[in-house]
Amino acid sequence: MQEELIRRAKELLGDGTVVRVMGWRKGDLSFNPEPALFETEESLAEFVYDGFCGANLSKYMIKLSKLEGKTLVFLKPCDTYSFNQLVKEHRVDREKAYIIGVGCDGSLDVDAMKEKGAKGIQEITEDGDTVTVRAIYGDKTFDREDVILERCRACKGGAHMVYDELASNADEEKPARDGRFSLVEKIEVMDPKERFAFWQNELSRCIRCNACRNVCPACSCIKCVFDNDRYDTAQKANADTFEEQMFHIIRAFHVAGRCTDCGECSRVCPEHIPLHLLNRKFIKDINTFYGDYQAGADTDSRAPLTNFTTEDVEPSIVQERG
Amino acid sequence: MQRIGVFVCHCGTNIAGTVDVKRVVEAVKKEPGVVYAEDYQYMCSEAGQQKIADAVKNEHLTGIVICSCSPRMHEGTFRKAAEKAGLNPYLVEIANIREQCSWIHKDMEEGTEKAVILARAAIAKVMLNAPLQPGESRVVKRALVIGGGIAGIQTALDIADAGYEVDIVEKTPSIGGRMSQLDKTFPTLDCSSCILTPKMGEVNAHEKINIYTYSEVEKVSGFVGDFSVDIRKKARYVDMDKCTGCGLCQEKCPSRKTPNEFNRGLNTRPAIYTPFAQAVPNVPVIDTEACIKFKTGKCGVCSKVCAAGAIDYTQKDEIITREYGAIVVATGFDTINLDKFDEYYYNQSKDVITALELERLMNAAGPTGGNVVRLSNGEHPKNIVFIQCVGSRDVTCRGKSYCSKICCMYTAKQAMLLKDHYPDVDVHVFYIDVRTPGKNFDEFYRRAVEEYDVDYIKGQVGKVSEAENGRLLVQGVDLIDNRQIKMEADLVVLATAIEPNKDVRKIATMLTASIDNNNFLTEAHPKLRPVESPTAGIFLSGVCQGPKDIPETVAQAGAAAIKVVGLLAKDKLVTNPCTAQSNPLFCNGCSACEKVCPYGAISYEEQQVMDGGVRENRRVAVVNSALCQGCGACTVACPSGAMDLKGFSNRQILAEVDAICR
Amino acid sequence: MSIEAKNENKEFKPLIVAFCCNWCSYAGADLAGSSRLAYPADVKIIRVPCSCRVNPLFILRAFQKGADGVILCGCHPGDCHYSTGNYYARRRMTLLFSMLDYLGVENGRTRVEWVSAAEGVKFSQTMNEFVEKIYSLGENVRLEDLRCKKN
Amino acid sequence: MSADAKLAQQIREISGVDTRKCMKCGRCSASCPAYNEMDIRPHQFVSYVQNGNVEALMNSKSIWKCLSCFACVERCPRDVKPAKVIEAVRLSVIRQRGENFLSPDEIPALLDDETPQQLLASAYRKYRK
Amino acid sequence: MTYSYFPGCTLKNKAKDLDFYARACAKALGFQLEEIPEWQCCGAVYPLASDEIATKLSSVRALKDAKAKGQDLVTVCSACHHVIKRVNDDMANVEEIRTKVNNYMSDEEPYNGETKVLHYLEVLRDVVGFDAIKEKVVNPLKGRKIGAYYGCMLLRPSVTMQFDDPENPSIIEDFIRAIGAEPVVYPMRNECCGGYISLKDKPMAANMVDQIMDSAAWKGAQELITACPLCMYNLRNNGTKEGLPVTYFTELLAEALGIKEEVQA
Repeated sequence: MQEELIRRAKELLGDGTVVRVMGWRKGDLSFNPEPALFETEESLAEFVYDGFCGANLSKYMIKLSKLEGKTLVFLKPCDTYSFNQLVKEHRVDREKAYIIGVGCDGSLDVDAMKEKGAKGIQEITEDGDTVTVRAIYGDKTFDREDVILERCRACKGGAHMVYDELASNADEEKPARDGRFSLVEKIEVMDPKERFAFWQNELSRCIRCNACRNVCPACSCIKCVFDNDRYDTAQKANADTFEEQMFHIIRAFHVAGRCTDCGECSRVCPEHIPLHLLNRKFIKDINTFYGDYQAGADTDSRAPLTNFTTEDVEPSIVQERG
Repeated sequence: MQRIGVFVCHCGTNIAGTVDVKRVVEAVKKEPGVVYAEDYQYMCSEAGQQKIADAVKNEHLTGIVICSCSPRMHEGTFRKAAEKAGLNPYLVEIANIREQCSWIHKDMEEGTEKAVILARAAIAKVMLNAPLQPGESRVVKRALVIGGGIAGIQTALDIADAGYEVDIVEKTPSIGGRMSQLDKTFPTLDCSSCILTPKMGEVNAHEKINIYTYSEVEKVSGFVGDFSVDIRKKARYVDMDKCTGCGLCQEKCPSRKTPNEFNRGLNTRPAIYTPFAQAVPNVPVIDTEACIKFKTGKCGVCSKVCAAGAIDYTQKDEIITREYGAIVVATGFDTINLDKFDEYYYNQSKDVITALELERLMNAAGPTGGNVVRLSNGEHPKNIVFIQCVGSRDVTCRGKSYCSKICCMYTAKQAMLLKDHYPDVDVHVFYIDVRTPGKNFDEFYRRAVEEYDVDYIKGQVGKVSEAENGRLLVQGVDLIDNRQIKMEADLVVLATAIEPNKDVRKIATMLTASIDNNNFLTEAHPKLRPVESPTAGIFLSGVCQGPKDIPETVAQAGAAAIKVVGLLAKDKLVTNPCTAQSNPLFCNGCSACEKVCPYGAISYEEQQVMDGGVRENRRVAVVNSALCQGCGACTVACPSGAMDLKGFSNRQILAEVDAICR
Repeated sequence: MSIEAKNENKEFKPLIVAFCCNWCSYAGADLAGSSRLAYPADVKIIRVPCSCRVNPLFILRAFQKGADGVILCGCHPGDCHYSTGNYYARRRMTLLFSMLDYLGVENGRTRVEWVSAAEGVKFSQTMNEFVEKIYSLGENVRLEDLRCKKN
Repeated sequence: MSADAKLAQQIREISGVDTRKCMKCGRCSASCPAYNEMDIRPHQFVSYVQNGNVEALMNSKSIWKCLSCFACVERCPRDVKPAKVIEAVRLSVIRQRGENFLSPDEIPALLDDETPQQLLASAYRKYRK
Repeated sequence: MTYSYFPGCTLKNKAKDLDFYARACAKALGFQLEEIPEWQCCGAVYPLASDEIATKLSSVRALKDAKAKGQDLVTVCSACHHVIKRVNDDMANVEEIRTKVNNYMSDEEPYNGETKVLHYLEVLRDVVGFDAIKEKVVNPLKGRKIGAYYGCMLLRPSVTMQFDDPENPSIIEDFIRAIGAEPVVYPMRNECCGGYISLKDKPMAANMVDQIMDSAAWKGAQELITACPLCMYNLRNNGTKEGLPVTYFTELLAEALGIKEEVQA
């Protein structure tokens, strides 16, 4: 697959369709490829596409669409929702992107492998549904299904929402999976004290590294409200703890109705906080209260929070449903 | 460095009675930024305002806080005082320690503590206030009057006589309204159409007045001085220019079974009709639901008989968009539905009628040619019972909590006229109170009793039913004689409560004019601004604002007109400076703000932005401050905080929250 | 147990922030005042031009700074002075309240009520009810504790 | 508070009726089917309680004539519920004075073959506690 | 559809007809009445005073039983219906009464007026439908002129009872039409018959009964039907003259459905 993508990238660079390529490059370990920009055919030797290329490249297109010429970008099915959402918000220029939709069998989660006993990982190879780990303290073989990210278990399906061409592994027919809200529901049925304890346990670990904010394609403000001293919310300007304490709730609210549920926030969190469960709660509520809505499925529908009907539910529904 | 002055008003004992104003002064003096504080008997008085002016000069104040009544009361007064003293009027904040503190708390300790906190919040806010400059907007020299009854007619005439263009939009095929349905008017008993018809003619002929009948307001945008209104001119299917008003089409129309609205359904009318003989314009309309041609495609009699060739079955509704500087609502009233009052037998018997129906029966142009008869058998009634307050002063879900105001007088009028025309009838009136405030009103009512022998019974009716001889059986009570009455009657007349026209809610929503629980439009101030809506540029005329009789309606119509003239006479209006503004440095250009703006005040443009030394072209939001009304919806839609509202900025509101939660 | 029994907690003095839109609810509060319809002094009103001006952030800030309840009052749906502001406020608050509930911040501490300028009685009643509710809930779970584990 | 005022207050509490809401229109008395059997009439009950004259009501035969048919409640435009006031006075008489309009001894003589249980139950409830 | 059924004391005794016919007709019309076990008398009079708690308990017990089964509660007797419906309304809307009753009963799960209370006639109108009844009628009561006697308790106070227009009801007339007879509307059909005072004050009751009978007869009614055992007793026994015959509506329903003999047997 990887070879096919490299060959196609070289062709597009060669015939001048694009002037640069946004993709993934080998990292220092076999399981941490990183997003990278390739400007020459030679540099593409470092290009990689495997189960660890979970990173969503759409956000990079904000900056890249400001540059001269087209950029080739590889988007997995779920990444295309983010791209569309950015088009809707006028943040990326559709005309500046050449999109190759690549297929995805679910992104691998190295932490899951570690949890399942792989210690001192040296190399990981994929072969269909099997993932083999060569490690210092004993090799391991896993079913792919057991070591993919949580977000992929609730995959939105194989279809690309936007593309110029599809790679041969793209499977537009691949069905969506169920159970997207099962974890949210688990939290919902707790009593309030349990819920508070659950979130306290999670959120207290946050080290405010901003990785979630930086990776999130919806969190793409030129200047974050928390860095905006005109708002009196930025901790730096106002010596209190508001930002520190409210960051995640406000972040979730700001992306409500815009978050495509790509799951990058949770993937990059060094403290493994399930941040996407905040966003999914909003998605679930929006679907329940205002009808099903999938951010990024199109580029022209009105987002739920900039829309209304005169018959909307009253906020008291929150108390009434108990 | 901010220098804030705080002024605490006693408002006589209104505030000082429950708030220890001296302690408030001492407490606020300790607040950072406050350099001056004092209390005074009446801050809004000349002397109080002078104190503000002195302090601004002597203490070089950069902002002031007045702890007093609601800002809705005197914010304007204090802003003007500050301006006179050389301080930008928007550097004034009010802490509402009367309506929201002293008047609702009884305990001095509690009241004082809360007053201090409210003062602190205002101080925290004023520290962040910025001087604001109001902008200017244009005034379109044309007024719109919605409703063509006596209220709308009078308002339009008065505005037009002052030299301004006026359009009247009337929903029905003719102007005239309720007054055209009345027979005689109290307390002078002159004929209603005799005094109304000349006014209708005057409106029709006035070169400054343009009438859209059979038309409705469909959409309103804009703001005071500069409204844009879409008017739907419904298809009449009769060419207004060609029609001569001969009436032949109405005579020949074979579809004659539609209840006649003008006669309150007491008889029927043809499918092509003018509501009444003196209609203005005297051009009929075709009711497509009744018209055989429209229903089956066959007929066309009207077209055949029309010598002028005015019938045009292909006419379509037309949308006219016009600009106005002011809008007057004069949508009038209707009587309430009596379905929930079956004890009065109204829906069961033809001989139980509303007072408005009786007007039509008494009118020479009415369905019985002015003969008052029992509709069940055509006989003259011998015994007539009037029941007052049917649905009025009724706080249950059946009725209206208010007094309909006109019923006492029209009942006296109708009773008197009946006795006058038919000296042999007995007339009884069951009443709770007889309310006759007004010039020559009580004298009028007493004439009914003393000269015409109308029997006024203090008490009410419990039930009207059928008597064995086919008459009506009225069971009531006489509270003075302490006796239950069972009386046979031939005709029962119900003084049915009135309510605002059903369309008023829709219209008020379009105009963003506030409306009360009874669907009456709210005035800007119940005493001091009775003909203005709180929404600038919207004025109220007639019963849409509250029950009133004809003289009062005409007086209010004139008052509304002079307010409109006062507005239209201005060349420019000063606009509210508390508008939104977007900081291009923070703006993502995402369009969220534009989507929630009700005024279309936000647009986007490519701007060159210098950010951290880098020059960049960005798509950024721009607010048109002439259109922006300052609601703030955009500020919340904006994730980055680029959009903010002057006068109610994020920092200001957060400062208030912090001060209260300290 | 007495059949008259009801929970009462006299010690606790709640702090309640009420955001009121300038056109309807603030005027409704004024009417409550001029009609002398009492409600507890625990309620402090902040005037905003429209319910749609209230950023969820303001509400979170109030809770973070120690408020025990926050209520937002605006014009009735359909009656917004700015036509549509309260419809947006309604969606925003519905989602915010649901999220707070999800985080285990007891629901019932937040409320939205539509109060017209003519509803002085409703304003006063609403505030009385809300204060009573907050009394029955007692002191708030401190939102800031979400970030610091206490054991 | 005088004894009369206290009694009136008690009637207001038992009935749950705010007598101040009455606007003296008389629609209750106009509707009452037992009006002619009563010495003090439904609208007067409301007024008497408002004026603190409960004693007269307690001695009135009207309290045994009210049929609890709710015609007065149904048609009252002010939601005053005169039937509840009358019931409260009746209950006060029964509770405070132990007075019975119906004594158990006289019941057998009043019965016939068809007297439904409902009538007995209601008679007991209406006339004594 | 199965309903919780509250027959009430009179239906177990003097008004057995009303009960038997109601059950048999329900079966014929395709719904079940499941008698609430160990029901207690509703008290026959709705406790009007706001401080009466104990007298509301039997109604609440019945309501709770229906709630536990997830069934609507059906009554035939007008008085039981009146009492139970109003108590239910108190439990739903009057906090003081709800608190006191729940404290008194001290059950785990408080009752807050969740049960829907229906009169048998409402089931016929809203669930079965009069049109459906018409189709099942095998023995239409052709030519019979029947006056509906509503009385007070089904209709008033209408805010709570929500049964029909209190001043101009039509449900029983529609019922009469459904069973093939001709309804006769007369002015006194929703006036009180004086049932409550009929034990102690026969002359007053007599006067009221006479007025009703006269009114119905004048309008051409040949017989009356009612849903209330007390009205039935009073109308039948306490007038001064030979009045019209009075029957329970369920009896005529059974007759029209052709199951009357079966029930009598």
